[in-house]
Amino acid sequence: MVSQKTTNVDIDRLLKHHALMWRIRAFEEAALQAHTEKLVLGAIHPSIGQEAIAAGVCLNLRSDDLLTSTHRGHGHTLAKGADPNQMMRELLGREGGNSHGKGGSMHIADFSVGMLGANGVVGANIHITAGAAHAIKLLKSDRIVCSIFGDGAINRGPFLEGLNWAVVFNLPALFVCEDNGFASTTSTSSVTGGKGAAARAEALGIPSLTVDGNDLISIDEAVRSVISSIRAGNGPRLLVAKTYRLSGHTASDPDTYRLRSEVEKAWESDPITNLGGVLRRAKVDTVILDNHESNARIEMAAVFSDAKAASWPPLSRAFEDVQDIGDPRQEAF
Amino acid sequence: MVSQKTTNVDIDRLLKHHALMWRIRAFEEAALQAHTEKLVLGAIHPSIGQEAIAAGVCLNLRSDDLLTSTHRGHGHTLAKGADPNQMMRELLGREGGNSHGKGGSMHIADFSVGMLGANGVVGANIHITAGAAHAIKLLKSDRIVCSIFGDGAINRGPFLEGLNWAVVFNLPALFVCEDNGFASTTSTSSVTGGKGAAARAEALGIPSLTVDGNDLISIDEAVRSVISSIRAGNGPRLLVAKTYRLSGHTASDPDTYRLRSEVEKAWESDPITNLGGVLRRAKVDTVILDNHESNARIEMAAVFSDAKAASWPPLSRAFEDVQDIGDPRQEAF
Amino acid sequence: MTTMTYADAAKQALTEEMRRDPTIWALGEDLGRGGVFGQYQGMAEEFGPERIADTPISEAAILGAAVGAAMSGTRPVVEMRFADFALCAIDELVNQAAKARYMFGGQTKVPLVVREPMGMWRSSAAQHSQSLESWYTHIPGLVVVCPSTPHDNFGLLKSSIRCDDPVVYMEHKNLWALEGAVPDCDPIPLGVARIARTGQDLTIVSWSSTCHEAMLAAVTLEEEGLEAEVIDLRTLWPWDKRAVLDSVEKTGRLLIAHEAVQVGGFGAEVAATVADRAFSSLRAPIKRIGAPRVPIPYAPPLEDLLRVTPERIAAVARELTR
Amino acid sequence: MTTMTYADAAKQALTEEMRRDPTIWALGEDLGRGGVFGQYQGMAEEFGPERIADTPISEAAILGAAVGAAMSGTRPVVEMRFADFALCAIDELVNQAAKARYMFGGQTKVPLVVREPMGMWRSSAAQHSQSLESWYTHIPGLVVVCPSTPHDNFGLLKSSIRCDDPVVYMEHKNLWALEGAVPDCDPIPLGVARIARTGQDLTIVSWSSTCHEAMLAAVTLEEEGLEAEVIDLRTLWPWDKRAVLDSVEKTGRLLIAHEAVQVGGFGAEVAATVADRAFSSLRAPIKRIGAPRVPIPYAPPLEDLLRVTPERIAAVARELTR
Ligand SMILES: Cc1ncc(C[n+]2csc(CCOP(=O)(O)OP(=O)(O)O)c2C)c(N)n1
Ligand SMILES: Cc1ncc(C[n+]2csc(CCOP(=O)(O)OP(=O)(O)O)c2C)c(N)n1
Ligand SMILES: [Mg+2]
Ligand SMILES: [Mg+2]
Repeated sequence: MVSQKTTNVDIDRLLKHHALMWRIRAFEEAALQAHTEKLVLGAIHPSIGQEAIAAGVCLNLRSDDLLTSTHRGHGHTLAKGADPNQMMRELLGREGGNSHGKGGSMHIADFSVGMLGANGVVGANIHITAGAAHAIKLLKSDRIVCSIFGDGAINRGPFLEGLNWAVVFNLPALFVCEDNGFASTTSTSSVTGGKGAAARAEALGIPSLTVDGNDLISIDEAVRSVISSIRAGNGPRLLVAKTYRLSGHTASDPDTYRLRSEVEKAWESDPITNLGGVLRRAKVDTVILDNHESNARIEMAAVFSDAKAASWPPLSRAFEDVQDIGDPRQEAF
Repeated sequence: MVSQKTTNVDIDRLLKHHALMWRIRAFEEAALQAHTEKLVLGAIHPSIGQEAIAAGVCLNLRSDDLLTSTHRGHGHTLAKGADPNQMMRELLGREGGNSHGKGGSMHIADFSVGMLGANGVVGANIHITAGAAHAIKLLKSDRIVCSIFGDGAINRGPFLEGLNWAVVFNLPALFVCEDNGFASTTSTSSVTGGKGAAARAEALGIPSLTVDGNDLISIDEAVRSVISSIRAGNGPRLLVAKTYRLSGHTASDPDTYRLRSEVEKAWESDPITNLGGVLRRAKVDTVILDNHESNARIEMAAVFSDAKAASWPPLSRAFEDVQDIGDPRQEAF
Repeated sequence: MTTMTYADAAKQALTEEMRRDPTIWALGEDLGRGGVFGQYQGMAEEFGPERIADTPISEAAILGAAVGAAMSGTRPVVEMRFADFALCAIDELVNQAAKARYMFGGQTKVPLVVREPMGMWRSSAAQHSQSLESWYTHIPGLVVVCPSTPHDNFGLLKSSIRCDDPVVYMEHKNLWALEGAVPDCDPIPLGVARIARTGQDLTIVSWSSTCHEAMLAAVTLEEEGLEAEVIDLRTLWPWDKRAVLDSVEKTGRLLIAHEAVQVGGFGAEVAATVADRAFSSLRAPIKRIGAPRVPIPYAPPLEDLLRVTPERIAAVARELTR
Repeated sequence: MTTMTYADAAKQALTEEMRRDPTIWALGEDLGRGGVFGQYQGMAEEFGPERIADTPISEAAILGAAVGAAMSGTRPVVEMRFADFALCAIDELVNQAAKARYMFGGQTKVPLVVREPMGMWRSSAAQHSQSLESWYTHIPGLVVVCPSTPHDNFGLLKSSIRCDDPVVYMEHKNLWALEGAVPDCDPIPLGVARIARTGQDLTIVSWSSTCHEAMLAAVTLEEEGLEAEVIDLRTLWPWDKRAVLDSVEKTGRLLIAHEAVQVGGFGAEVAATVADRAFSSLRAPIKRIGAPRVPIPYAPPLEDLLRVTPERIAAVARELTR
């Protein structure tokens, strides 16, 4: 399924994507390492194998566009422009994390780059997206809001209610379904009626497009065209990106529900390798490509060291930012 | 939109439907009267204009088939075989009501005829239907479960979650959407994305059929064929019945959101008149048809008198049937 | 100073706030035609359908969208129609609205008001009659308001709209038509109780509709020579502990009356707080009066059996002071 | 008598019940592969995918379907994975399951068990750590169970499955691996507390995981010469008032400890009940220890700050008996 379309593509653009994908990969590997070292004690959901979606979607968003994500949100957040130092500190629960270590991996967020948060509740970000897009419309801004969620999320009510909402109010929302075939240990095809996300969105009046989520070039093109339609005021769109989760569901998932051979086979369509191949065939110097990998690893190793060395948040943080009225610093009981 | 298909139809069958529709109409009128007389103080949602759906669906159900309904459930309940005396007593909150006056109109139910309850929460009956059908399948029975809901309900999560559930588990469920164009004072087309219930169900993998809900003959035929498919184990089906609510949303609805001319026009497609016309054209003696009306009115007048004369439930009822463990008769506080 | 109904007082407050701040908007089912209780009557005409937004029957999306909209520069006022329907949107309210500011370490705030008309309303039965205010007091991040008079509904709704936190705003359905004076006043601060009546002999704490029953009971008790102090909490989180503790220190006797189910009701929190912090002032057991742990029945006589009436309140007050 | 973990004890109970009664079935996400905490490990192999049913991620449908299935001749055991996700299914639990029997005047019953793994579990943060048991105690129709030991998890789950009412069954995630003796025993009756330890000087009431902290506190206190009576409520509705009142009548002092947010927690109900019915026995203020009204933070040191520890319990106990 490797895209052969190298004509008309902007090599610099692809290189940017390639570098970003490596940064995501290296970030996830560092996060897994942190879990192994018991520096992260909660759940980590790595996005290894799905980096083309994060890159292809987020590099097409403006920095003032908004984004919401799921439990598997590191890649999206990084791609939207968040600082990996802050992110890794957040994962390790340290001061200097985006949320002072109060949210952690499942709630990774960086509002300064328009990333309104990962979410621990499958599907919950869909409504938040609809609402953010609603606000944007009320405020007559030309920003758009993107929501990324998994193929498991399309069986929850918000998929219907939130997408319907976006149609009814003709909102500037881009919905992206990362269809990796699984919801935790369950094959989504076994729990999903009909033809899946695209068909459901169409029935709700949302035009949708299905692309190979491991082919950065296809995603990049699809997202670009879809976003320009959304920004032009044509209402919401859905993009379904077919992919495969190369790692376990969480860092501690023994992953016994998939055949090893299936996973190994899937590695052959690793989106980073795919894009690397395209670039190589386009005669990009291999050193540049290799540097993306090594630079990313160097960067994320430093990020990891920084986070390890960072201090815990001061205990007073526990009582901050709950609410103004009825603030627990005045009355916690 | 009056059906002209009188060939091949069983006149006796149509007469049964005609009589039932009149009984529903007369019941609703009595209920409205009860509301006017302040004998019913809570909300009443009359189904005047939608009787063909209740009759066409429920007369095709076996008495051991199950049914769930909405806030607008009197007609469905009566059509499923409930005793109008008990129903009217329930509406008036009297002893001898189906639920001893504890549920009232919005929770009308008669489990003895397989009517598992109206529901005060729009869409909530969809999940209950899926579950009842699931139980039936587990128990290897050949019964089916039917769920009737409005066009407003298709914008709530249960429409997606419950229908998907029925597909995934291949359940014997018949979903019926009474598409009367309104949800309370709101035109449903203004709050519904896409092409509505049928398209959404299809996208979930449920074949659906749209019929003129004011044409008893069409409904009757459609339901019959659909039910035989469901009973044969072919999984869930959706029927969309286009209709119009001739009365207000509730008994106290001033109905200012619809043009009088629109409502008057709609009376011309009154489903009872429609069927009456068919029967007249089929040379059925007009006296028989008129008797349906007058008998229904006589019956429901008696039903109303009976309910008026009935006593209140004994106060002890308030504390009954809450739960076994932690029963408020032992500990209410 | 004008006399208006509880419903109109809220409409007046919302209207004034919407005129003041163009980022405020209201959303819910049937708002365009005034809302089911007429609380929005005429507002769509003034503010247009964008700011008085008619929504699909999608409670979860209504509340969830409000969260996203509140995080993105607007101040939504959400109409849930009946508090009972908010149960279709609890993830959105409790897991999202209440926690977002904290989980994101203060990167955002969620300034929204959720209007949840509560309580018994003749023959509305089990799914349209609940009083679940105590649930929300248990959720960090939420402010909980239960006004009992037109004046309070005006002033507290204003404060709630101006508040940067998610506020669960529970109007009692039985009070819509209640008339009362609404002075041209500033917003009423959240978290401050109203001493509805002063007295030396016992303290009656209440909120929402039940305050009126407590006041009636106090009149009866006065005729019998008992002076009850009646405190209307108005806000349940934060609640005015100082007002209650001061009163109990004076009277030595506490009775809490509310419409909600007594078990797990907010009366328990008031009682437990006083049993801790004003223990030495107590001269009698703390009494609570709430509904038995029974769903609300439909038939009027059964429904009435569950009500907290002035008679029940007065009877327990007598018992307490005997 | 066998030693097993809290998780296995529940599995054993469910397995035995499913062998006994073919109408019992379990449903939830990922159950076929044993469930997220392994509580169903191997059960799909014995009972097949129809009775250990893998569902879509549709909490509302899971619970709502269970209501329909419970009304139609089966006894569903619903797995919610984390108590927090049950917030996606509150209408189904509170408006439907809890009220159906009553609204329909006893025409039906809703025999279902909702398993809601609760509580803090290292760095799970605000949406995966909540303890909302007090909510359910407030809802007529629901039974609420919070087992703290493998033995209780075995015996109480059996009783819950046999119960004809909807039962909210809250296992604590931190206890899954706890080992303990499970005698070959009959189901343990719902509503009966366990006196975990007898003592004369004060009463500590607790449930779920916090019981273990209370027991540790009691050991410390004993070394200091203070004899605490520790009561594990086990069931919160109905709760064993008699056991608590008897104990307080003996000790004159009450401390309630629970992991949930203290404001609006079930500790308030216990305190309020005692402040009413055992007032004259009380020799000191009633104390509660729960979490501050703060969402659960992710960072371990912040998370720990919110915990109810043996030290906190012992400190308050000392204060109480001073
Ligand atoms: C409402 C809800 N139910 C269940 C879960 C537990 N859970 C976390 S991730 C997950 C699977 C999600 O699958 P999908 O949406 O396909 O995303 P993926 O993990 O494949 O990226 C589940 C069931 C949850 N977080 N929220
Ligand atoms: C969850 C929920 N939201 C709102 C309501 C209030 N309500 C009662 S009936 C109704 C309109 C329902 O419209 P539809 O489903 O089309 O049924 P119809 O009344 O037309 O028969 C609404 C909004 C409710 N009962 N439940
Ligand atoms: Mg997936
Ligand atoms: Mg309708």
